Amino acid sequence: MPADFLYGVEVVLNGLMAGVMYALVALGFVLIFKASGIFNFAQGVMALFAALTLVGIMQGQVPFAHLINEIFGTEVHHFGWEVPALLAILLTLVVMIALAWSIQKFLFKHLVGQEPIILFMATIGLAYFLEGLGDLMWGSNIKTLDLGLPQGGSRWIEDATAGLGGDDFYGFFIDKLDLVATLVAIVLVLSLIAFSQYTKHGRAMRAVADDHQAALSVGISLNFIWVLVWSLAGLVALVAGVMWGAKSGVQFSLSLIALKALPVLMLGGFTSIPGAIVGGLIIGVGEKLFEYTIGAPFLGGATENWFAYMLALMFLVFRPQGLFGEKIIERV
Amino acid sequence: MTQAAAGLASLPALLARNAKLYGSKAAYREKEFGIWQTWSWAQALEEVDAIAYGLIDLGVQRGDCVAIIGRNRPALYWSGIAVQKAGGIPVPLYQDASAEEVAYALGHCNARYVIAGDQEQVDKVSDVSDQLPNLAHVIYLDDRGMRKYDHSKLTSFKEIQKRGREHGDQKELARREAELTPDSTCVILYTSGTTSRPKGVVLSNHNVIETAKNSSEFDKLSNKEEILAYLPMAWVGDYIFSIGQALWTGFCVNCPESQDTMQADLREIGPTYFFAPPQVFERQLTSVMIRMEDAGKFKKRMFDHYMKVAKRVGPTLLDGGDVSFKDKLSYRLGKFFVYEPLKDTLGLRRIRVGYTAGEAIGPELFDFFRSLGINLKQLYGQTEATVFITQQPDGGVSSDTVGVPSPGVELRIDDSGEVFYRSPGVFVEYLNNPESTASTKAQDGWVATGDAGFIEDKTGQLRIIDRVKDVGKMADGSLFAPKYVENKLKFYPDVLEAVVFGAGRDKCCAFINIDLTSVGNWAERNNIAYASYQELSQHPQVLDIIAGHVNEVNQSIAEDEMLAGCQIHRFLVLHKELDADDGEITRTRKVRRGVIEEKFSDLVNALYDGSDSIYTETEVTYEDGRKGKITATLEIKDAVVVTAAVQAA
Amino acid sequence: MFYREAGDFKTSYEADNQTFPIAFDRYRYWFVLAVAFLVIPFVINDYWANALLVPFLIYAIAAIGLNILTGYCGQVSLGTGGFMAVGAYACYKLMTAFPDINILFHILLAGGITAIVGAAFGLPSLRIKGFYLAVATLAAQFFLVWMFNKVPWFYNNSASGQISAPERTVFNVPVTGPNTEAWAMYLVCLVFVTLSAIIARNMTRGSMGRKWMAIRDMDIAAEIIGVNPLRAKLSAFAISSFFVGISGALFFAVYLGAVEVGEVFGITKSFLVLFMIIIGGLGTIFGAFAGAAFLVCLPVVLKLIGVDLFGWPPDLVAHFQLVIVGLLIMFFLIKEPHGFAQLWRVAKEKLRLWPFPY
Amino acid sequence: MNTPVTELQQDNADGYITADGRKIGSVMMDLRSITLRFGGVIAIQDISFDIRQGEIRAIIGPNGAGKSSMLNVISGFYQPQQGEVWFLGKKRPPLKPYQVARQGIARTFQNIALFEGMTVLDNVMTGRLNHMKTGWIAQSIWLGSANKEERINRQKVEEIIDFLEIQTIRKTPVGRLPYGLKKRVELARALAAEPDLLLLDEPMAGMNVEEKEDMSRFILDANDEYGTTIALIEHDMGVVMDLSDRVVVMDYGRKIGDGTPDEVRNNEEVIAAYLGVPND
Repeated sequence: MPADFLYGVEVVLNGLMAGVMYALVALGFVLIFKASGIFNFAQGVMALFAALTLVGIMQGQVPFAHLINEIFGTEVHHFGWEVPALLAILLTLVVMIALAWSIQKFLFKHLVGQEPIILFMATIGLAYFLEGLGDLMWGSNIKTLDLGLPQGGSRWIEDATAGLGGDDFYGFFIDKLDLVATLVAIVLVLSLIAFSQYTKHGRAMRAVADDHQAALSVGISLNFIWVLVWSLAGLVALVAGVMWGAKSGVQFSLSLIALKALPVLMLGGFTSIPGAIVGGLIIGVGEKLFEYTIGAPFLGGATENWFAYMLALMFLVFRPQGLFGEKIIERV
Repeated sequence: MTQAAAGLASLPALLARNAKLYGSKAAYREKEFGIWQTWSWAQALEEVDAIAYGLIDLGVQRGDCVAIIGRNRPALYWSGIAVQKAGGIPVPLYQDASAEEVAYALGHCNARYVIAGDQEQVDKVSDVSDQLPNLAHVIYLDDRGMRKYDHSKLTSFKEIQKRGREHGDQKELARREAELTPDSTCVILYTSGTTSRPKGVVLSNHNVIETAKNSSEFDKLSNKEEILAYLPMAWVGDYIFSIGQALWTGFCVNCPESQDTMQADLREIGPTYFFAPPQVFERQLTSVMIRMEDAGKFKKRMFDHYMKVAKRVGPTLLDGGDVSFKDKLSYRLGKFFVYEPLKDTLGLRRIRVGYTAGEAIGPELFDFFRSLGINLKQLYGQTEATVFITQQPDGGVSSDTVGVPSPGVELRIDDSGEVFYRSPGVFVEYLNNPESTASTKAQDGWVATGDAGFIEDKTGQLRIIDRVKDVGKMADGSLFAPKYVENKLKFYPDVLEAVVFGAGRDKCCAFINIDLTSVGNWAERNNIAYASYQELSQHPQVLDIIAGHVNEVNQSIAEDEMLAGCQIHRFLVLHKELDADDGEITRTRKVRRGVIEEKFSDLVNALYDGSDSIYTETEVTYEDGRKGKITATLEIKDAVVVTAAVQAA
Repeated sequence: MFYREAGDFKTSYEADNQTFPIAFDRYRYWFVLAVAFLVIPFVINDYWANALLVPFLIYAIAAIGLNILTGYCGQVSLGTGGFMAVGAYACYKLMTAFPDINILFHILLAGGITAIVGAAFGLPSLRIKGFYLAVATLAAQFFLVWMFNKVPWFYNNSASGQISAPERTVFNVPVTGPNTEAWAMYLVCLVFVTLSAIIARNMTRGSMGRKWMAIRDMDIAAEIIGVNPLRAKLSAFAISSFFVGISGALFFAVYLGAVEVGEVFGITKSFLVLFMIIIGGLGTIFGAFAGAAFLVCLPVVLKLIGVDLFGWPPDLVAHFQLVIVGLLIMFFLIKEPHGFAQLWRVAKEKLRLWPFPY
Repeated sequence: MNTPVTELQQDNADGYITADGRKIGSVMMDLRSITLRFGGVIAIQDISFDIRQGEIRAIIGPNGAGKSSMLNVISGFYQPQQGEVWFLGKKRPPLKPYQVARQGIARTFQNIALFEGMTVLDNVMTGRLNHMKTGWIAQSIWLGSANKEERINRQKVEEIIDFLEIQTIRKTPVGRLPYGLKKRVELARALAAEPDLLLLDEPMAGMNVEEKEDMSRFILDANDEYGTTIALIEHDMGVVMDLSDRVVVMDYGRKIGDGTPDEVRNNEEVIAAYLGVPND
């Protein structure tokens, strides 16, 4: 097989793995949007916040150290202990759930019945708040997140596939971390679907998504469901944060993965879980391929920044209802 | 004739003068299509001419009476002038008059033409047209809904003006205008007779122009004034203000969009010269109080505080009196925080001169508006005098007198206490009614007002007690002045009307009408439920409140030796509002004592035979003219009467 | 303080639908203008100009622009930053290409070019609605920024990849370039703001504005009474972008002087301007100003308190700023979703009826 | 029944005089065997009828009879799969709703479709949009032309405001108005367009007797004063019979009756369709 084709395949594989990550983040959006009609722009920052918190806990940082030191002139930084990864993750999860609860209690409870645009703006405000809060608590310096996940290219795959091409093909280079991430993501996606399909709360969630009034009338507590979805979104954010954090360090840019998820949503629709997944994969593959075939050679690279959007845009212009939406019939 | 010399013999002459002097200045405005449509004096002249030509073209002859009926609109004011210009005689009628009343007036002056405001008025006229053989043609102003009517004796105002503009006969019009003299009839106004059928008061150009001139000078009115013309056009007051004085001084007459937008339009225009009968101020005060009820704590406290201040020092300051610096200061603050904004929202902020007349005004009411810094004054007048008999000069104002004789007016009080006057405004005659003309107007020009009163020594101002014929004697021969007592009662917002009986009897008793707005509001705030006016009127708590008022009135009457006998011993609250449609009061809301006394004779007897409640049936007329019966059992209450002994003690 | 409206009546439709029908408001408006033009230029100094006034004025223009699109026509856009960049780069190219044409024309032209670009990116709005459109406009944001980064022609191949404004003068007074004086900067922006506000107001009170609002309130009904949706939306995009472009040009040429597109016109700009119109009040010109003023002053005030008062390190204050901005936005959305404009409207109603409650 | 144009011209000649002496003119809108489907559902099945100049034409029928769909076809909101729409003697090509509006067809909606964010005045002014032509430059600097145009159209609008007696709410945001008034404002907006043909979709739905009387009066006056041709859907039989000159009766997407109120009243099929549902 010709080498460039195989490299192309490699690109596709990488694209798929990236796509899974996108899908994961997109899922965070979809969960909340379905259940509460809120377009949660803060999803990305939540991921950042989660990662920051995780690192902080693991390294036993003192929250708000800067602030405290500034105000009381102290010099506290660390408690001087280290927390094992798993426990830290659990603690972080608790934090995220607490966060979800307070978001519902202090913000959206007061915004019930507002127009979507207002809710959207509120989440942008929330994004600002969380970003600032994260920095205040843990400092804004770049942190490395080491959960002892395997790093670096996978020799095994490389050797295994080297034979496929000619001499100038050294086999697929695939980062172990990506593999792990992909696996985790897949697991999480599947379990989320399973949750919403087969558990009581999951069904309640879908009921709310379909019709608030009806859900209320059968005695489902909207408030609880909303806290639930925000918590799930927190979980998704945590996982996404961990994976990206582990890959490229925990820093502000991490929050930008949210922007990655938006075109996915346009493609797959704000309310469709399968849409989010398929959309994610399409975007992932699409942008990697485009960059590989056109972007890097002819356009000076870095086309990932916008290609996904253009793709989604083009797509929507010809199919406004998105991938899985059914045709909209306008009535007077 | 002074104006004859000045070439101002008639209203058309005045109009011509204004068109020359003030040409482009605003003369008339009307709120229509969302903005104040405006006509300059020059335009007004053009419009009037168009109408006059049109009328002549239509066949109006010298001396023809042309009735004008509708709400206040520039076109109708112009018509008034145009008719005279065309040699006819304008006869404005009350727009809320019933068909019969209209029929009577039209028949009495045997009008040949009618200029009607809208479909409603046209219908009214056509309903009775069969009783009016001489009625030649009807002109309507608002052509909404008129399309389907038979137009053989019906023409639209626009059409008339169009014809006038197209083929108006210049010479003829010029000739007719030239014939107008100060003595030619200017207008015929029908007085709403309290007792008898309405009389047609004939006023000459001389009457109108002279009084307009004198009164304008009395208050230094300039052509900068803005007035809101909202009172019935058939009422002499409106005629003098919106036509007489407007033409004389050349100020601007503004007509509201409709009855129910009057308040809003009042605010927009913000008149500088304002006239209103007490009821209008009454209504405004009530609405102020009601609206403030719902205001926030802070606002309410501030309002109450500064209203106290105003009550204390306001009137004094208005009369140029002097008060302590502290008071002056807090009045200033009050002015900034309350009075000015309040006046502004009511539309009274720009008032330079304001008058109230038609009836006595309550001291609280009167002082409330004066304390805000509104130069509100009283005047005393009647149709026969072209309004002005006495009026209060700036600085010489009080609520219980009606002022000094207007310029050019002589006053005389005969020993029976009746007030007589002689003035340039004295009317020519009652139309086709020589005997009542003779009975009211003596050869030497002195006219009997039919009111009893006296000149207050300290102020030199006239003070009216009551109608002479109503000032009767009680059984024990003491003086009986019901109106005087009734007014005192009516000064309470809760009391809409009161009728006191006692002529030739041993004691006074009264009917009382509660004011639904005020009492109803009170009920609401004390969440007292009521299904009907009747139920509310008989509610025990309401009766107690009224009783309280009656007692207070008795107190104040008792202070006056002459009238102490008029204290109310027993009273009842009527189960229905006295209504012009039932002929119980006149269109200008004057009580028809006689009618009431015999209509409710059973109640009157009950008052005197000591029974403490009475069942009664009453016939009422609904707005749509249908008649019906209402029944009720009325409770009769005893009032506390202050005896002379107590007084002495 | 309290309104005086008695005697303030209208005798013509012109008078009735003028921008400030109430005389009292009119006086206030003239007063503000007078102060802005006749007083401030003489007292202004660099700090006030750079920290507050100039950014305020420029953001006000951008906010007016976005408000036309989002507030009046109901099309949410997150591409403001990108369009500002278009304005900036267009202005840069024009300045450098035609040095001897007056800068003011360049700025206007830059607006025009942005209008075209904006209209182009507005095309999808016919098929795409609501959030989908909002996200779609992000495409503009990212694509444009990327393009200005990657295509050397736009920054005349300068090594740094930045663009920096050469000196240009108006009446021989430098208004761009390093030795521009504060008052000159201020006046240029002020003129543009005033014109923008007046033009925007005129457009929104006429038939155009009604078309936009009709589309915003109920697009189907609008179409059935004869509004061509495509033209209405595109015109909104174009005109909105025109103002945004002008603000971008001013931001680059007059205010900053040198620009690195990624950090100056990044997505945060888009959000900032969006916040301005939301907090200020959608669908009002006043809102654009109020919002701009608020969000320009806020960080300055915070910095004053944090750095100069408490003596904290700037980065800490910066973090705080994020937190507080976030909180304020959320607080506002909860307390008054219709922004300052609504607060003002309510207050005004109260003052007009004073002392009555209704 | 595809009548050739020639036959239509003959039509133009006649017309009729109503009981109250109004002259009804030639055919203005001619709908020829219209069929409309949504996917499998047939909303309208081969329906033909005409609307004459100056007449008040009612379309009645039980719920789901396809009345509103019919109105939507006329106003160009739906494109029928089969059939022709002839307007003012010409065959109408498939048009967008706004193009139909510009041909002089205005309408109101069953569930009010006002612009909640604007005042009554602005809402009615939107009705004039098709009469306002000044370009954006003129508007942006409020040149004489824009100003003049605004004034002229405002005058027109004010006449209609006066005609429908909504002066007092002129500057009120429609959001605050009660239902009955909203309906009236919507009518005002439609009338402001000075349409040749006015479509009213249940103008009296959900009104009390008084409001219905007012509305009927306005409809008659509009037809009378402005000579507007009116096609209306209404449930209230009494109202329809009083108002309309001719009535089309639909049931399950088919036409089951067409003629004067009396004719329709005595039509068995109609009676059948309405048995059990006298007033709805």
